[in-house]
Amino acid sequence: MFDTALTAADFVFLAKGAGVTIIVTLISVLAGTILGILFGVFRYQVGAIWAAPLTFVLDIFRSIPLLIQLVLANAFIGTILQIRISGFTVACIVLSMYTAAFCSEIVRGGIEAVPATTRRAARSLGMTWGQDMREIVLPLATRVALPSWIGLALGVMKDSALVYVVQVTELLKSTQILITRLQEPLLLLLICGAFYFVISFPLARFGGYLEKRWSND
Amino acid sequence: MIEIENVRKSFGSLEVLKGIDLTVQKGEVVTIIGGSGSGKSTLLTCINGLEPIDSGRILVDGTEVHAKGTDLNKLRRKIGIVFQQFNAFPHLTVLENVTLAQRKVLKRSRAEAEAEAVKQLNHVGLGDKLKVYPGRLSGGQQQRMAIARALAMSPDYMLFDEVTSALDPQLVGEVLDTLRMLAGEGMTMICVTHEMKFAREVSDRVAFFHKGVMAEIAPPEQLFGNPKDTELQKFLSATH
Amino acid sequence: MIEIENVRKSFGSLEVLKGIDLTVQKGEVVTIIGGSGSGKSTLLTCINGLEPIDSGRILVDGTEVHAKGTDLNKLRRKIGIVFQQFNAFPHLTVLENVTLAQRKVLKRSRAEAEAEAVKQLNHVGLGDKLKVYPGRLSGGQQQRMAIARALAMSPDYMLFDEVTSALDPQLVGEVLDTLRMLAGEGMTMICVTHEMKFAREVSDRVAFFHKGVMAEIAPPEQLFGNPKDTELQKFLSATH
Amino acid sequence: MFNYTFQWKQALARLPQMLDGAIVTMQIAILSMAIGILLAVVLTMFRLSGNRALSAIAKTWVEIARNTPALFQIYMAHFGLGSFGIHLSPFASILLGITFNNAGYLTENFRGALKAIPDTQTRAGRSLGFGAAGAFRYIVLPQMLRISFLPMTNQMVWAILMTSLGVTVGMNSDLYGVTQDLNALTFRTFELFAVAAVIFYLITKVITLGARLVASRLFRY
Amino acid sequence: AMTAPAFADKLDDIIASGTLRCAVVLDFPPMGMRDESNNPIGFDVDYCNDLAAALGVTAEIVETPFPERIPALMSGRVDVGVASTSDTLERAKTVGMSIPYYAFENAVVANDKVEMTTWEDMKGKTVGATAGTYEAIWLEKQVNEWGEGSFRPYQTQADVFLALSQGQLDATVSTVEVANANVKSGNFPGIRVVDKAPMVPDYVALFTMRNEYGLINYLNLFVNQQVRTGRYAELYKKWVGEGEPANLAIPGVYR
Ligand SMILES: Nc1ncnc2c1ncn2[C@@H]1O[C@H](COP(=O)(O)OP(=O)(O)OP(=O)(O)O)[C@@H](O)[C@H]1O
Ligand SMILES: Nc1ncnc2c1ncn2[C@@H]1O[C@H](COP(=O)(O)OP(=O)(O)OP(=O)(O)O)[C@@H](O)[C@H]1O
Ligand SMILES: [Mg+2]
Ligand SMILES: [Mg+2]
Repeated sequence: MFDTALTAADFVFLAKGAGVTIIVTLISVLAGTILGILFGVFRYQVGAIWAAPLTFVLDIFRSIPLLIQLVLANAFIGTILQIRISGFTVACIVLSMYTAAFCSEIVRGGIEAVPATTRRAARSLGMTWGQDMREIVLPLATRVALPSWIGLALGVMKDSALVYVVQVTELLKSTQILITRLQEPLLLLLICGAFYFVISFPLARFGGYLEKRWSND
Repeated sequence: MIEIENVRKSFGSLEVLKGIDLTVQKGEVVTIIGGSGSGKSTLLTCINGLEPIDSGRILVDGTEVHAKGTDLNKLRRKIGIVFQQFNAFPHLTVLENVTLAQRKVLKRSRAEAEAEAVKQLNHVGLGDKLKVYPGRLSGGQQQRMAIARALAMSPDYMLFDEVTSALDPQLVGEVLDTLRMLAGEGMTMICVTHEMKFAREVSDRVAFFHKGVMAEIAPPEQLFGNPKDTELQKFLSATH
Repeated sequence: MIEIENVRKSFGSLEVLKGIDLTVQKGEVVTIIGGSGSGKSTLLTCINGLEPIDSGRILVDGTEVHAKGTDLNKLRRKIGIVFQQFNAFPHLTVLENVTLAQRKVLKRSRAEAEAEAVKQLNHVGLGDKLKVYPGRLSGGQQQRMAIARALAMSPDYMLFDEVTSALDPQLVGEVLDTLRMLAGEGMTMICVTHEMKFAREVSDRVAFFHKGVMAEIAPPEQLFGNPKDTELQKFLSATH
Repeated sequence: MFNYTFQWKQALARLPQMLDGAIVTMQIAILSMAIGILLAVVLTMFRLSGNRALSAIAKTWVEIARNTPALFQIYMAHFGLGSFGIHLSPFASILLGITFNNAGYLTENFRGALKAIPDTQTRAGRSLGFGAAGAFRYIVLPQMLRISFLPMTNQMVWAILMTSLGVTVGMNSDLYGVTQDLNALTFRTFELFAVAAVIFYLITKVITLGARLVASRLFRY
Repeated sequence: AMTAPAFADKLDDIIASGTLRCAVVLDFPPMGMRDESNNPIGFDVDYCNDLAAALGVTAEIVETPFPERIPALMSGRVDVGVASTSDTLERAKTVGMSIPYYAFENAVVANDKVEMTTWEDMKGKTVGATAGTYEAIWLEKQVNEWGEGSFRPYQTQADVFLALSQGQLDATVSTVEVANANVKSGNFPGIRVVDKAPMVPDYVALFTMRNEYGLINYLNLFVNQQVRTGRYAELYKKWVGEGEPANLAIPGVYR
């Protein structure tokens, strides 16, 4: 169907881009999730009023376009603070904060879904706050939060397509580079879209499955 | 010995406990009765330090619960408490529910904890449900599991907060039987309950709460047979 | 007149109606009793064509419900039905609940529809709840609203499917009173119910369903006083 | 403190142009939501129709919209369709891309909302003589929209944020496009984009608060 | 990581770090592009390599789309821009420009299906160019003056030609070199060069931070040396073709 000039080397090039997409996603989701859990627990623990400054800051990450966040962070770190770091690092920092902002909402929702009475019971048995968090809240909140978290992780993977603005050559950028050279936009775009789809679709389905399974008991 | 001395407690502007005095001796069974919102549950959660108090003091075996330096987690091991809502940990099997705190709080080995758990679960008649998740249990079974879970911590005192109110009528009996058994074994207990027959039967003393005040306290024959407080008279006649 | 002739109906491999024959005359009140799963609800939903049937036929005023050319939407206007679950439309006020179908289905003007709605709502005793959303009503009020909603379509027949089973005991009476009133006014009705006293009181005939078969049908005195079918005898002794 | 001189005046002098851009951004978001909701309702009906082909269309749409980057979808709307000789202006391309995305996500939301509406509601409607369409239109749809109102608000915020991707298809009249243009002229990257960020933030806040207000007036039950 | 204090001389930094990071636009043939194995090549790439060699360091090519060139510099992602950057006075307020190292003439390129013989036929058409470039700024101003037709900036030169080839654009203005290279390559069927654009030649400069006088001085001398040694002509021949490279000196004025 397609008469193409695409070579094996080009596929390697695309695969590298895909690799960058995956690495950026993994780093950001990992860091963002850890931060998100800390922020989420903190916000839950200190209450809405004391958490307001943090809530406000996190809300900013959810309220302005990622593209602008990247440009601004890049300009701020490089131009104003004059710190020499790679675009890859900037991309990971911004995406991590972005992930953390959404993740803290998910975490807070998950914790709130654990009935206060269950936690009381745990404390009554002499468990410390930390033990209660680890043994009771964590497993129960995870059930509520995991499906949303999977959705978030996939969202971050898709949004990582924007890190091209800080000179990171991820999958979509690699595709554009090949389009520049080969001028086969349709074929290349389809390959690129298919890649995202192949990663995202099964995981999204898995999330849906978990949601269904856990909402039944 | 639990000593409650002039305890006051408010939620915001609502004064829920208005100076409660009560001493429970080792081996004694005290039941608390009273209308909804009279402060019964609040008192229990103050005793094991889940709620702070505004003034007065509570001593458990001489330790002041709300004093600054008190290790509440340690204190709570002494005091088992079972609530109205079934507070099973839904992600753990019955056996795990009962071993968790033993292992994490008392640092018992798994084997030790399981042996104790099996013993207590047999005690409350759940010896055949070890590997089951609480979701599969009836309300009465869940409550008995909660009792076993508290007993496995080898507490010196047990507090029961209307453990049968959320149960279907046919399941109430099995839980009350468990409480009777404990009382018979000499456990020191404070039971909040609406089951007058049960209160009459097991209690050494019965306390009547009304609007944050302990309006009357007496042995059951006297309290039920010859109530002095007018509110108590109303309460008793309404519940019959 | 509703004529049900040898109706059979299966869900998958489960035969739920095994050849039902029943004729309901204008003005007649027929109640259906029987165990859970005996096919009572299914029969009602077949009568107004919500469910297809496998064989036999159902005629309403001579029109065959499941025939190809039948305009079911038109037919259903003749047949009011009220279900066990409260089917109030939660996004509409009580008044809007009762006017919606009048306006959109019968193409009545708003004024006309509202006049009819107010009349019917007064009839069932909800004249003061016009602007309220159903979420604010008790179950009994919701059921009476559903009855008014069906009546506002000026149906010739009313089908009631255990309209009191999901109600708290103290609310059952108000709904049954409404049904009694309707029966007294000469409405043709088929009522599925578990309320034996009610069935005995209002019915012209009572039918007993058992496992998809109409095991017995007779006037209430006879059916309750002198049941012939052994299953019916068992059923009646269990419900007393 | 910083070895950098801020020149906020330069950025603020361009504020009127940026606000014009913000209006275009709002237009795109609002249009893409309005059309997206209509399409999502249609796709939802496709799913419910029981017709294999129709529900396959709906499913494919939803899965592609949800499982590929929005940037990709917008790029496809312009250059992908361009390969077939279908030429959309930048405005149309970004609108199509975001609408496609909105419709996909909203359809999924609607599906969840429908699950929450008991099937007995439809039955009750049908029993009153409504046809299938009438029952859906008057009874199910309003309840569905109410349940999905919060997710719809979120999607609206997404739509606003997604307009920033228009630059990849030659859009230069929206807020991000205008900002980028100004940046090419003056190179005051930080100042300009900071101002744009503030505008974006305010827009999204106005939308969320407005939605809450609307919801409290619209849904009194 | 933080390698150097912020106010050390950049020239020293580069020499100390052993790498020269150049911002290069890689969808701008023949100045910057990629070979079959997707490695960067082109006039600007060689120019950067030459500069690195002169400095005694290794070159690192950082691909930057046109709109991201200056942000890349400002954020410290690159040391020098070798990116066909027009030396406008507006930009010089923010970055420091060397003397010109190349000069472009611009050409009007049109889709074959569009009737067009002179540059003025662009009036009323849908035209586009690469966002943030000299010719884009000129063309947008032109369209605004005409008051009809529309202007679309795309993020990359490739997107512009893709749009032109697909017929989404009627015409574009790009440097003669790029126009010829793209028409010749056959990658973009259905386009042709129509006319020269009546712009002042587009002098392009190397650029770095505004306050890096040491480095700017070095760059100026380097450009001068490239011309002097004939390397400029050599590179022109290698990448652009036969003929004379543009004169970088402007008669009648010092710089
Ligand atoms: N955490 C809380 N915050 C605010 N008010 C509370 C809280 N817990 C209890 N209250 C209020 O304190 C009062 C006493 O509550 P408490 O639960 O002790 O009553 P009770 O005697 O146990 O009643 P019941 O028989 O209904 O369980 C009630 O009015 C209740 O609303
Ligand atoms: N839509 C359906 N799909 C499959 N099976 C069904 C369906 N509706 C009803 N059934 C089955 O048909 C049988 C008869 O159901 P029906 O609701 O008519 O009983 P019923 O006499 O009304 O019982 P109840 O008193 O519990 O309401 C039951 O076994 C039920 O599970
Ligand atoms: Mg209580
Ligand atoms: Mg039924």
